Amino acid sequence: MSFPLLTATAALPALGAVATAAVPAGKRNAAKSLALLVSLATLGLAVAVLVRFDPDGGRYQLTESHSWIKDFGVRYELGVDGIGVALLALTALLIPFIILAGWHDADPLETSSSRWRPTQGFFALILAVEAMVILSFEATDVFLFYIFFEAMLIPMYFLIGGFGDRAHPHQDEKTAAAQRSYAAVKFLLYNLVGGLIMLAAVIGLYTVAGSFSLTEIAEARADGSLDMATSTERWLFLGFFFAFAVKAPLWPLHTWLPNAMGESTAPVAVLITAVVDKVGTFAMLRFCLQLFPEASKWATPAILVLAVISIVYGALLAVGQRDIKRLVAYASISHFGFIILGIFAMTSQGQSGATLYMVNHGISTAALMLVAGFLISRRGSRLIADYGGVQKTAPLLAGTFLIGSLATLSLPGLAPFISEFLVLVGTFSRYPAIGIIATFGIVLAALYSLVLYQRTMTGPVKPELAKIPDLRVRELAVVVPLIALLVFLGVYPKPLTELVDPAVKHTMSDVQKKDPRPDVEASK
Amino acid sequence: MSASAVHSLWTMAATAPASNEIGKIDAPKIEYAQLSPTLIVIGAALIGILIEAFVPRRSRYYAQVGTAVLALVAAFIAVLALAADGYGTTKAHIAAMGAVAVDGPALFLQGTILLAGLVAIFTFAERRLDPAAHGNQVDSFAAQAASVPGSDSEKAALKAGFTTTEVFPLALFAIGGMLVFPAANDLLTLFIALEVFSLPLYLLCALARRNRLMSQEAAVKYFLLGAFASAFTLFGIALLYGYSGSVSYARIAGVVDGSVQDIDPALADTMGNDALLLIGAALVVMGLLFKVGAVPFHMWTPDVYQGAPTPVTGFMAAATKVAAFGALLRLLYVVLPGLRWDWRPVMWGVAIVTMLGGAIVAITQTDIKRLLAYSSIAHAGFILAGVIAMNPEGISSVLFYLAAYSFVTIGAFAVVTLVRDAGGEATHLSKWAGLGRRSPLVAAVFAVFLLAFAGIPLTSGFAGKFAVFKAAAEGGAGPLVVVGVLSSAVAAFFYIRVIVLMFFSEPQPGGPTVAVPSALTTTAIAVGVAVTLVLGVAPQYFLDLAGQAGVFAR
Amino acid sequence: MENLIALLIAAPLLGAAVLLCGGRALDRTGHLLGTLLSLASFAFGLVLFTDMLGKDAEERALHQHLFSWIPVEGFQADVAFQLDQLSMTFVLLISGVGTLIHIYSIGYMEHDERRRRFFGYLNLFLAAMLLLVLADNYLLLYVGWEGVGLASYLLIGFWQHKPSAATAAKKAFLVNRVGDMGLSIAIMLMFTTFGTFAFGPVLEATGDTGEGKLTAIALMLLLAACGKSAQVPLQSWLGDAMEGPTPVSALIHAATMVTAGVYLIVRSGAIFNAAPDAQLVVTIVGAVTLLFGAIVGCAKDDIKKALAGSTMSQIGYMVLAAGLGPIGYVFAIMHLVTHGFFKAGLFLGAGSVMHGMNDEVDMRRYGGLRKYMPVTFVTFGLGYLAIIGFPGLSGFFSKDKIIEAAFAKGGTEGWILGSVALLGAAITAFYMTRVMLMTFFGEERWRKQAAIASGAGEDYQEPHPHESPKSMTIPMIILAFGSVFAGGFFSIGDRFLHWLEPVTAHEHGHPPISAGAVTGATVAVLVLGVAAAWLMYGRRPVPAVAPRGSLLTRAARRDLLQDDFNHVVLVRGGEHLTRSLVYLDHSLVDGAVNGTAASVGGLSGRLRRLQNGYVRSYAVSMFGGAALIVAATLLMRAV
Amino acid sequence: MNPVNYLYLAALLFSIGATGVLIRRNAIVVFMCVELMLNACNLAFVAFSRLHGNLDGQIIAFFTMVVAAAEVVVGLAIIVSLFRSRHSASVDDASLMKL
Repeated sequence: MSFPLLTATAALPALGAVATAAVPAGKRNAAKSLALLVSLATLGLAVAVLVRFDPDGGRYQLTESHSWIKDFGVRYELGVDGIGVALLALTALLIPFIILAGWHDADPLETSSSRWRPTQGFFALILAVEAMVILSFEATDVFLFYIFFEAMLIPMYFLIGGFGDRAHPHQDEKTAAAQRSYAAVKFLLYNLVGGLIMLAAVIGLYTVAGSFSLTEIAEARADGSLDMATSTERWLFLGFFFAFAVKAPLWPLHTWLPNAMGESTAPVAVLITAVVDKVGTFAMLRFCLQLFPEASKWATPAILVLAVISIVYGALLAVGQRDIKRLVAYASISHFGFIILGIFAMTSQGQSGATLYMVNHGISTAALMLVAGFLISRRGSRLIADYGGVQKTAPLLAGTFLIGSLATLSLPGLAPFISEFLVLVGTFSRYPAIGIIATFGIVLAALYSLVLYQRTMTGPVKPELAKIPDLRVRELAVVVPLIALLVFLGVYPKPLTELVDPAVKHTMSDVQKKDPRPDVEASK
Repeated sequence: MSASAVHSLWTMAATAPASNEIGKIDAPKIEYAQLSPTLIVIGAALIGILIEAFVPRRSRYYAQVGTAVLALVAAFIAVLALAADGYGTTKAHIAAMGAVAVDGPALFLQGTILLAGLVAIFTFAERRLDPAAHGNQVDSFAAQAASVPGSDSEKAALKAGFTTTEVFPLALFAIGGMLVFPAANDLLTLFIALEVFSLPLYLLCALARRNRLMSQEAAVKYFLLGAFASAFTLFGIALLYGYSGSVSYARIAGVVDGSVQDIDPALADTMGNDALLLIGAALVVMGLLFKVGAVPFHMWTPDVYQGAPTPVTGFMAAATKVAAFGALLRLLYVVLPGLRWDWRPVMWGVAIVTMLGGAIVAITQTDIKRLLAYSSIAHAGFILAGVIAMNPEGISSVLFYLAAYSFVTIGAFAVVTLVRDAGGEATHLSKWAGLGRRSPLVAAVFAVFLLAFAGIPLTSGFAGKFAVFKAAAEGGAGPLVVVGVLSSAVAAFFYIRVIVLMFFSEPQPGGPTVAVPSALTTTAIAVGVAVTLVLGVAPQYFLDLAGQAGVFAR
Repeated sequence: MENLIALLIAAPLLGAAVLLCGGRALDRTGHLLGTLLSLASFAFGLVLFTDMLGKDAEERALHQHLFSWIPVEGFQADVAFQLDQLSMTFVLLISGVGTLIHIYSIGYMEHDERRRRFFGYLNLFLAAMLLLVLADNYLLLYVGWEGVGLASYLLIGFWQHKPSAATAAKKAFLVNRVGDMGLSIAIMLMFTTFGTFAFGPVLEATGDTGEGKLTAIALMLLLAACGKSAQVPLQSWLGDAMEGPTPVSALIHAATMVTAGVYLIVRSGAIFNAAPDAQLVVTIVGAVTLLFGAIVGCAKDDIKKALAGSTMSQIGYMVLAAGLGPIGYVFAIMHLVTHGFFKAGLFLGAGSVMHGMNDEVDMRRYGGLRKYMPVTFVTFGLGYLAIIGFPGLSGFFSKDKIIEAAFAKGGTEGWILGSVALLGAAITAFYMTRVMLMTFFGEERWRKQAAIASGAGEDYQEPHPHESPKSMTIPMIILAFGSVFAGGFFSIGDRFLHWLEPVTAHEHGHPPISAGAVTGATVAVLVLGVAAAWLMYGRRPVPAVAPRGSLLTRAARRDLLQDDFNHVVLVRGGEHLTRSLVYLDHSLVDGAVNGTAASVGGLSGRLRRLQNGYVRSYAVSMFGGAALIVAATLLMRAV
Repeated sequence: MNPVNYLYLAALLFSIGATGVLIRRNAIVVFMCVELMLNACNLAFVAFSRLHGNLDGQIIAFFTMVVAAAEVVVGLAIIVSLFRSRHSASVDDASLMKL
């Protein structure tokens, strides 16, 4: 048997989490370095997965299969397709940056001694989340997926509730703590409710299909040996979709995200939106479409409408925010609308675009949010109104922030443009009206991004900001690679599209949809 | 009078033998080896009483603990031996002339009860937590139960260093009753076992060292309500007896599904009266639902859980539930399967209100013990969903759930005993604020238990919940599963609330301290954590076990 | 030879990358590097141009495929370039004028500590603009399109510490985004209609589809053009864009970027030709804008804003010409090129004036500057003559052709369009003369201003007008040459027409009145305009403070109230919308969830009260439960 | 006499006992009501025993009596200790724990 590479990608951070947690309390820096090393090693393994994966090979590769809980029909089945590989790589890529960016986020506070922030815990939790997210990208067993889909909530919950900061210097610690724990509980309950409803659907699926294996069920569905009643399929689909729509999040199930992202530290916010939430959209693509193709098609109109509402609504709310992090959160809601739109447009372009979007959004939000975090850490405030003229005192910070903003508004030349355009084209070719409404999103994206930049970075320098330092070396080490990647994938996305394209073809054949043909060809 | 009527152990002697050989009495045939677990425990309990009588006060504690532990271990080994011998599967049969079943579910549950009992005995024996009184190490139990709280006699007892070492034989009696309860194969055995394990529990509830008024109140409430419920059960038994002319499970089942051949006119007459059967069955089931704490028979639970000494609460919550569900399973699957179309809808209703009621009321609780009580009510609802499944998976999933649940429960209550302030255990939730900061390990352990209660994946709670829900769904109870997950969501809220409190709230000045326990409680907690994680991550072996054990001997 | 095409873009792109990432080390030499790379690009352009001249007209187009950009099932986008005569024209204009303005900026930005970054942005702009005109498909064009938008954003807001500059930059980007939306919808329509968006296949396949689709595509392209080229209704950003440094105004907001819309329309000629309704809309937009810009230009006292109005108006001419179809394409581009020269010259001149006047932009505080800055005066003057269409100078040739072509449209439309174009010419003459007179002639109001200001306690430093350094005047002189001779050079022997015809096609229009009459009329209105301006601003002194003016004047000062409309409807409306949505999100969407949670909590509180502590009530509950169970069991049997 | 009448009597006694549990405050009386219910069961057992002509029911009645006796022992111990602490045997006074 060959080396279980996929297991290793998850086992390494999991072990790393345990090891990091076990570092003695006095040796904070050792814990940090250990966590960073582990995350880098995981990235190395992810690269190995990338290398070993053959885009033109079988659908699921590097598969591993072991019996696990026979009584539940659960197997430990791993395997990745192009989409899984892409997201696996994204996760492994972002975690080192998240760790590096959060280097001091869990240091003991000198000013208010009553706050307790266990450093080891912070980094161990991040690694634990990484392990679980990676496993949920790799699982080809529905139950296995569900387990990690749910279990990752717990470390996330502690990360959100345990490590945030005050919203602004005038907020007292008690209010801040109350808001933090409100956000953490809201995050957990929203996702738990979604997950539990999915649990009912998972059980229902088993009673209908007698198996949890994605490949088995999908095959049985394809060759007709597994026949689901229409209403059963729809109910099960809704159960699954609800959980993913909460996680993604889709309007109107989105309200946990601004709280969670607002109250947590910037690296954790990135972890939420760039990594954890991707599991939701990924799962829509992998599970909803593959397991319930007919129901997916049945639900498509409603989902598209919700997605478009998300796009416009998220963007409009982003414009109205006064808190930098909440603004980014609402922007993310808008972006998730695009991803879901692309998935359910049921065209090759849409789905490729959606997958690319997941990756690109991860990188671009990470860039923007982490820089925002660096900014916030300098002033101790998340309120936009507390800033102004930063470009004068910290030009590098302002410049990288601008690039992050530009990526958020999908400027051509940066990676997000490609995915956004593919989603739009893919949607437009089947649903022109929805495509056009979604296009308004690009104007609104420019509005909130540039307004944010203008209010924080330009204009006269606020006195409190007159002496803030520019980006430090550690911070540059976080931001510069991300930006380089944004540019590279914007100019040369071919490696990614080649990875994703075959997987998308499979999905398209699962749902038995063909791309609409151009008018010119159609008329001939 | 029917010559070939199936007679039970109890009535054999009184029935004239068919051969009319007056004066010759057949000695009852008892398979002592197969009943050895129960006999060992009961025997040890009797020895415990002798110890109280004859062993000097100084050494009683050690003698009692030693006896109890030895007995439980021996009984457990006996269970293992029986299981290894195939009594759980191929050799499963009805022993003791039809009174007791020796089969998979019985052995599985007996094993679980014995282990849970053993762990509970550890917490009973803990003497490190309370500060020493007059130089004597003390446990959770009143120095002298007969002394009036606050009176001079109480002070004198304290000063003299009295301890109520009777708790160990009492617990052993209770365990002995519990061992019989799920194995009982006729209604009279069922009733006797019920009383044998209930009566010691009533007493144990009254024995708390701190908050004695509450403890006594709990005992009174538990006793009165328990006796009330017993009366109903007994009346139900009477009606079933009236219906079928027998208290034997097999006989009643045969009469219910019409497979009995020898029908005399009286039996034909009562068999025609369905009301006897239905009311009788409903009342017997009600008695068992009272023991498991299902809504609307749950109201004793919070008060008793709160008032009883915490180790007793843990023991009760775990072992009683295991025993009672075992009995319920056997009753419904062996005696009343022919009636399933009658009782299933009713049980649906009970399961739904139990799940929702327990979860919803728990939200606003402010005392950790009451909170866990309501939590146990909600869990009773989840288990009921598995009971209702009426398929082999239903049995095995319930067995698994019970095993998983009992260890989490004992562990959780053991943690509760650790958090103390001047007045004893600090059970008010507000005092738990910031516990995660003060003693991260204890808080983390408790969080693990809470997550298991909440059914988060990778804990035993999830595996158990998944098993029962899956069985229920396969048994056609899909809507029950949906209600189940919804109430899980509600339940998650209050478990999370405690976690928030422990980890994200500021510790209050003058808050409780966390006592450092001896190896006994530590073992209890460690076993709880280990079982929680093992059954969460690699439950297959235990599911296999439960699956193999999931067949009733008839 | 085609491999050189990528180098055209690569040179300035490299410059941008090096200058922006290079850090402080390049502060002292960065501007030279930027200029050199711009010059290199121009040189590559010249090489390609001479090579092109050596070929037959039909074989001049070059093509370079660099790499496959977005290969997705059913969707192919390549990074590939196409260099034909139309692109070549733009390449030379962009890199040529661009290089001049780089040189100019060396002097103009000398004292700015962020000069390196300025040159980085300029290089970035050149790269993007070249990409725009060299792309061989609409998607890549879109990249350049947004790229120039970005450069424009960065440069308008270059002085970010000024809130007005930052606001103007944001506004420019946003308004452009609306246009970009049009472009992306157009591309999506092309994709669904033709299955591709490369120029070649799309433009060849226009015959295969219905007019409706083509009209839709064309209108969306027009929307894009309106955004980028500041045409009504998306013109509002251009005036504010003057917040940027003056070389930026010259290069981006006069000579090159703002003409991208015209390029887009001419490039997509085949689509517009097949969609006459859309063409009509194009001409209307052009005509309206040329009047709009001209009127606004008359009222502005800020020299740059007056010139901005003029730019709008002149691009209106080009759009009008482009909307006329094959009879107008060539002239649109020709006017574009000549306009590039004289407008860039005018802006540089304005910059030179400001440079000598402490960055004062209010023309009412100028006056009589001709003797202090003679070179500026002469070059500005030549530009002025060119733009008003003084016979023999560049503007005369190009504008005259457009007016002619407008008449040649035929029918009522032709008459209306032609008359509007003539009227525009008159107004152009008026406002440009006004600028000229207020700046270089008349009394030296800046001297008086010092007295007024000191009286009012204002902090006003009396300027010491002086001529600008060589690095600034030389580009102005070169551009002045262009302003004077380009038109004639292009027109004599229809050189420009023959050059572009293979790409854009050309039809000779036949105006209802003779060409000579049109020319005569043009000259006549020119004289009228100049005379009117002289009567108002030359003969009598210009008040140092603007008089209240007529209703029209006041409206024109405020961009014909278009900004007020935007403010009230879009900005305020948008604010209300977002504010109410924020409220709704909190109270309704979130409230529903919190409400559910609260109601469960309330239920819990009420159910909790059942647990009243009395044994007897617990017994009642049990008794009731038992009764219920019995009843239900019996009922089940009964049912 | 028709043995069924004894059953009616048993049911009546059971109901009286149950009602007593529900309405009486004194713990001792409540407990006596429970005893009444147990005895009602006994009556039913004996009646059924007679009806079916087997002795099982009568034997069970003996067991029930023993159980009742055991209950009395335990119950009285608890109730007496409560009474001594509170000087009241009212079950309504024992309501420290609620909600």
